[in-house]
Amino acid sequence: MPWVKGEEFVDLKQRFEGLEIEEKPTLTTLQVPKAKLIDLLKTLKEEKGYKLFLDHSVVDFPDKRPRFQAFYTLYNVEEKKRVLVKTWTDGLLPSIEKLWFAGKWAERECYDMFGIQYEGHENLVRAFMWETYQHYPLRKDFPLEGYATEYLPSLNETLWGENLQGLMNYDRMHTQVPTLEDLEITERRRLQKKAQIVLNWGPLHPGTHGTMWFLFDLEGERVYQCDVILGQLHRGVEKLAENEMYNQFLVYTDRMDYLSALCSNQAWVVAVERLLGIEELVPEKAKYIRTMMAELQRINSHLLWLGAYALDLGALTIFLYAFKEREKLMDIIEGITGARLTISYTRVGGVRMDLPEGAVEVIRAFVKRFPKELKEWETILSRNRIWLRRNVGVGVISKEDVYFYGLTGPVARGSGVPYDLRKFEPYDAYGWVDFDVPVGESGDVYDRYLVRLEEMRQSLRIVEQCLHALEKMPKDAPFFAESPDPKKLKLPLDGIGLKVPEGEIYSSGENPRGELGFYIYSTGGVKPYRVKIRPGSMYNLCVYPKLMKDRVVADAVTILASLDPVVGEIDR
Amino acid sequence: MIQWLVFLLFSTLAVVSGLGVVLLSNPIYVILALLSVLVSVAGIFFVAGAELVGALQLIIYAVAVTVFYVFVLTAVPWEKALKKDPFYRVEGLLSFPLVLLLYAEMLLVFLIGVSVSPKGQFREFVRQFGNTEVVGGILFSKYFLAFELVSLVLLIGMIGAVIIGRKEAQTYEGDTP
Amino acid sequence: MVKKVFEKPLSWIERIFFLDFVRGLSITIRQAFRRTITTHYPYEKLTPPKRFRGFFGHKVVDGNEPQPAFEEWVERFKIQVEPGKSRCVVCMLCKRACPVPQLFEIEGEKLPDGRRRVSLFNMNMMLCTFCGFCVDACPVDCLFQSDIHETAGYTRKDSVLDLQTLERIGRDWQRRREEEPDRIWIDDYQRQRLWYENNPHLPEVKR
Amino acid sequence: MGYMALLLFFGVMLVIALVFVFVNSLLGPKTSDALQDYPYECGVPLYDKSAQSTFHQGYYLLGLLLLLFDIEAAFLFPWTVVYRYLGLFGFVEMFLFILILTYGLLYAWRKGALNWQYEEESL
Amino acid sequence: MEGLIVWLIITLVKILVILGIVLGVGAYLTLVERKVAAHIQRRPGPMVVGWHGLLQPLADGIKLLTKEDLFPRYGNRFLYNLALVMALVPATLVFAVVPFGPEFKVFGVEVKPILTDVNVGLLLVFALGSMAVFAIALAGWASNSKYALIGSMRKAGIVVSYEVVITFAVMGPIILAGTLSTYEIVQKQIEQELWYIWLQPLAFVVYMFALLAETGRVPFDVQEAEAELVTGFTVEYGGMKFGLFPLVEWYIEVLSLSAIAVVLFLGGWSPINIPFLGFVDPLFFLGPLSPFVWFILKVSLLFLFVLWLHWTLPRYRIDQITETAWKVMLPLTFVNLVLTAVIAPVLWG
Repeated sequence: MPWVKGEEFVDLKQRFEGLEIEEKPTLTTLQVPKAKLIDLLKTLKEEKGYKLFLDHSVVDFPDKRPRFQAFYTLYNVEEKKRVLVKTWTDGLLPSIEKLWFAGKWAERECYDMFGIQYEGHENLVRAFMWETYQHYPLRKDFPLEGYATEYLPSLNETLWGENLQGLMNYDRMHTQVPTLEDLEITERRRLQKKAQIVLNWGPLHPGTHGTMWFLFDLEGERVYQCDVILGQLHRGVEKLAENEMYNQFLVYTDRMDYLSALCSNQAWVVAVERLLGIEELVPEKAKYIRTMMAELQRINSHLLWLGAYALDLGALTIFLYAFKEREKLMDIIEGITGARLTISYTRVGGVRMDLPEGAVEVIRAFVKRFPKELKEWETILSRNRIWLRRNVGVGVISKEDVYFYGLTGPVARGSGVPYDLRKFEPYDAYGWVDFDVPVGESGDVYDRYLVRLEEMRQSLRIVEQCLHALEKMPKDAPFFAESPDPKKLKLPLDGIGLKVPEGEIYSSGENPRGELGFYIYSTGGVKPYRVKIRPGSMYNLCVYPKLMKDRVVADAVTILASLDPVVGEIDR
Repeated sequence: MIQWLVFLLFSTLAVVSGLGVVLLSNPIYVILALLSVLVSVAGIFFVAGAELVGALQLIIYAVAVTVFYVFVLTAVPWEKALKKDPFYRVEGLLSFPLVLLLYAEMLLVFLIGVSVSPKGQFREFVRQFGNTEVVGGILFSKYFLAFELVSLVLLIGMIGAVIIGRKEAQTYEGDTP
Repeated sequence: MVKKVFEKPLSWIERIFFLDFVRGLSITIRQAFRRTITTHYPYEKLTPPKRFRGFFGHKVVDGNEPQPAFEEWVERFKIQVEPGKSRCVVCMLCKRACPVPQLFEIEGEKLPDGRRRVSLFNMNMMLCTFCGFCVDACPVDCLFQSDIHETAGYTRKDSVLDLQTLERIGRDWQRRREEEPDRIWIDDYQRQRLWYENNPHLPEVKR
Repeated sequence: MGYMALLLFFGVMLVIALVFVFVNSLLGPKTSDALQDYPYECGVPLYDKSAQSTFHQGYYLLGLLLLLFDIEAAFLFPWTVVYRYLGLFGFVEMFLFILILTYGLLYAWRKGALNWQYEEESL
Repeated sequence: MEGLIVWLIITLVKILVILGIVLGVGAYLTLVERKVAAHIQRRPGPMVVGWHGLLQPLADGIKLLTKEDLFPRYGNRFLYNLALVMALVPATLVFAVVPFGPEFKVFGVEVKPILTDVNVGLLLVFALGSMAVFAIALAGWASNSKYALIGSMRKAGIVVSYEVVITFAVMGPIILAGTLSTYEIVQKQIEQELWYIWLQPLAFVVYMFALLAETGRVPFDVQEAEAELVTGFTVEYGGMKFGLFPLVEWYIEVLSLSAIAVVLFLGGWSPINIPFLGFVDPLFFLGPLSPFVWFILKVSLLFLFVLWLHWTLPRYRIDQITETAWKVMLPLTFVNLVLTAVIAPVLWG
């Protein structure tokens, strides 16, 4: 298990009064009083080697005093160990932005969603909502259907559905929407003009890969300062998770990182299985199928990245070539799971359906053909002088930056940090297959490009091994876990009444865009009490303003595309 | 006859747009008027048969000089300019005597030139060889020293431009808040 | 385990003779003379695979029900079985399994002989996520997802499937695709253009 | 006479261009929407209402260099035409001319005048 | 007086022909471009309007003509419209000095298939060609959009840089020909039985780069880089106004500059040239039409080459473009000039 053993911290007990070490099968926590928090985190970072910041958030207990339980997840890349630091507060916390920049964004999110104030945070503005928004949506006392202050304009009209009162009941849905004035206030709050022109780059812009809103303060074409306004696609997935059953939440993981839905599904399902303690029960076939599908999805996602990246740099044709291969993958995924984008294929305990007839042959055909195509694109791009000049030396991220900004996934690997959860913490069949972790050297955009291309090759290797294993299995091997004691633990395919014991877990999967982590706090029952999602894209994006400083506008697309964020995952 | 009409057209255009250069307040219109002047003058050159000078007028003045002005345009304080605030008024007044001096010099050169220059000598050459060839022939034989000196002048101009431009750019960088 | 990625810098010969451009250009020109691979959408349509999760339908009673589950559930809920009508037993399991239960509106009615029958089964497709949980939950293999994917309509009302529509989709499905084997795709002909793009001699496609 | 044709062509093209300018307002529909003439800036409120403000570009020196090199070219064009008759003398003349100006180019290069917009060291 | 009328008629006919090329062929080149792009990307391209989309430009034209006339708020309407005029007129005027073929006789009148064969033709080409920069600068400024402003300023920077390069690049062929008239340059190449590309490969490469840069084709399409600037300086233009800018930039200018390239380097209307052996004309059976066909063939091949590049390469960044111009291209043209000056006397004997 990747969690650190409790005895390693015994020496800290003398230095920090009130430190409680708790070791559970699912995670290891250190609990300190608020006053000692910063000291402890600093010690962990500088002495114990827990340099990589993963996540920070808050769990709300409206009946308890102090009300909020905050947690910080840290990772030790050298020793491959993880620890969770906890503290209790009543609405005021010290800021960790000096220790980890990524903490700044996490704190902004907590301020936005829970109303926690942070001492020493130099720019405590809302993360997702607009500045004039009054409420704190993730608090438990925020009603699920919202406050009935304003209606969505599109739902106001009753013209087309008036006869269907029961189904078209929009009275239950109240959503406040920002007006133009609200947006203007937000805009001016986020960025104080220091140079000549402030350019709104996004949200409706072809180069931003979704609805992201960047503000560039331009001095000529040079970006003097840059800020991001998130939340254009905010849907409150974490709030929804608290009100859905464990299996039902699977549907929302599709819609977070919609380009790699299968990987997100897998990460969520593995997290719930670990919380239930049934990871070993899942049949081998299901694990192989999940791994194979996730890797196909990873290729799919990287293909879209490659196409969009080349498109951003002006090579339009590569986009179509990449989409040609992507279409084949879509065909495969559609034939196996029944959907192309929002897949919902995995289930707690296995997969929804066995592989259909002919799937293995088709995937084999794809695997055979794909390296040739990849080679062709590389011939067009990798050694093209224009491509090199646009990429080499642009957007350099150092190793220290990786830890400071909490970067994961190909972005971290491009800078030479071999952080890959498939190796460090193998889930499903990743422990049984053989593959390499590609890392870059200088950490510029070009290295990230090469890392992703190599990752596609490695994914193909994994797919091949999975296919080999699957072919050897008997046709009627089970693809869904048998519950050992159906009275105690129900494991139906549709997940109705999947009861989860009390407990908490932080479990993560390696998404194409970085680590997708789920912190699940369960108080027992069919629904989680709190789910915190660690979106890889969001923490990868938080390095963007730093990279954009003093670059020209033309580099904005290069750097952004190399970080490869997906707004669905950032905003959740 | 037609040439006369065309000359009239171009000269009227030149004079009118010249007035525009002086009278218009929006800098961008001024530049357009200047462009119009330069193109009309080039037209007059073409009418007069001085093709090379006309073409060079187009290339150097109508394109290079005006493009440079377009660049300068981006540094104009637009709030002032559009409000028609009279800025650089003192400088304008100061430049007036200099302009008079320039005109006097041009008149002098013209008068002396007319008396000194060979009359009608080149017309036959021009008809026979063409404009460019005659200019080239004279420039590179009789006035070759002047030609080489021009390169030095250009060099000095380039160095001066770089020095002044860079200096300004640096102070500008410092000025930005 | 850890693999360093790198590319050699461009050599001078490559730089002077534009070999990098020439290689790229040769690839694109070769592609230009190959066959096109697109499907001309409104004129040609792909048939979705059998597992495709499209609009919903109700399978009707035709003698192929999953036994003995169907008998058990019919007895449990005392359902009036009519051949040619929906197999629904009004168990509400689909509504329970749904992440957005508001989209279902299900009512049963009591017949004079004491047995029951489904009288109202509305699904509001505007709220649907097409996840298929309800299909997994259905104990009698009644609710299913068909291959209908062109679902746009002009009014919100168009997106509500009522019982008649569901049954119609179900009958249509049972007539067309019920017997199909569970293969990855069936209409392999249209997809051949994409899958066997360079091969003039297409391999035999298993049907 | 050749230039008269050019003038004629200019007049014809001017008319056609004017037609293109006004054809849309004649043939197109006229709708009224509050935000339809809003300048494009990704669909959010404009931070600066006017984009016609000062725009810093460090490359106006290139404009000056264009001017200088155009003057140089103006001298070289007559030379290229008569080079045939000038012989070695003409070659030496031109060579010196270009040499001196190449020095100017190198000077501008070294001083960073050829760089675009920003100098790395000033950042 | 009669001579004047004959001249007028001939000139008007020539103008009509050029107009046909500019507007008709220019419009149809959009279809060519779309088809080429589509097939490179394994698509069929426009297929619906007419046989294989042959009527597509017409449909596009009608659509553009009947769009609503929009004008951006806070903009300057006069300059906004003037930019359009200034874009279209100089770009088409370049065709006035393009020789389409050798002299021929119709009804006893000698006709040169060139609108004006003037002594300084080439200078006019560059003067008029670079006038486009004003149009683009005005378009960017007048539409009051920041994207448009950035795009237009980029274009101004490019034109400024490549104007110098293109002027120096064409000096080599001029030395060899000893004239600035486009018609005579072709005739000189036919007389010397040598395309100048064989002596001026360096100048040709530089010229092609400058062509791509001045017309804003990939890899130099930074002024409308859709991923960065949406469509750059045309972002606020709609309807036919929007249609004209790409027409001028991507089609008319590419055509005129390719025609000049053919004149300077590829021997104009002469058939295939094998260096030091002479001309070989596989199209001899066309008789007097053959030169025209050759000219059109060469121009269209160059145009197709530009398209091919466009749909293969990524794009440079703006600073790299200008720096390449000043630091690589310009010294190369100097070298080429000196080399040509050395070689040219050998050619003349």
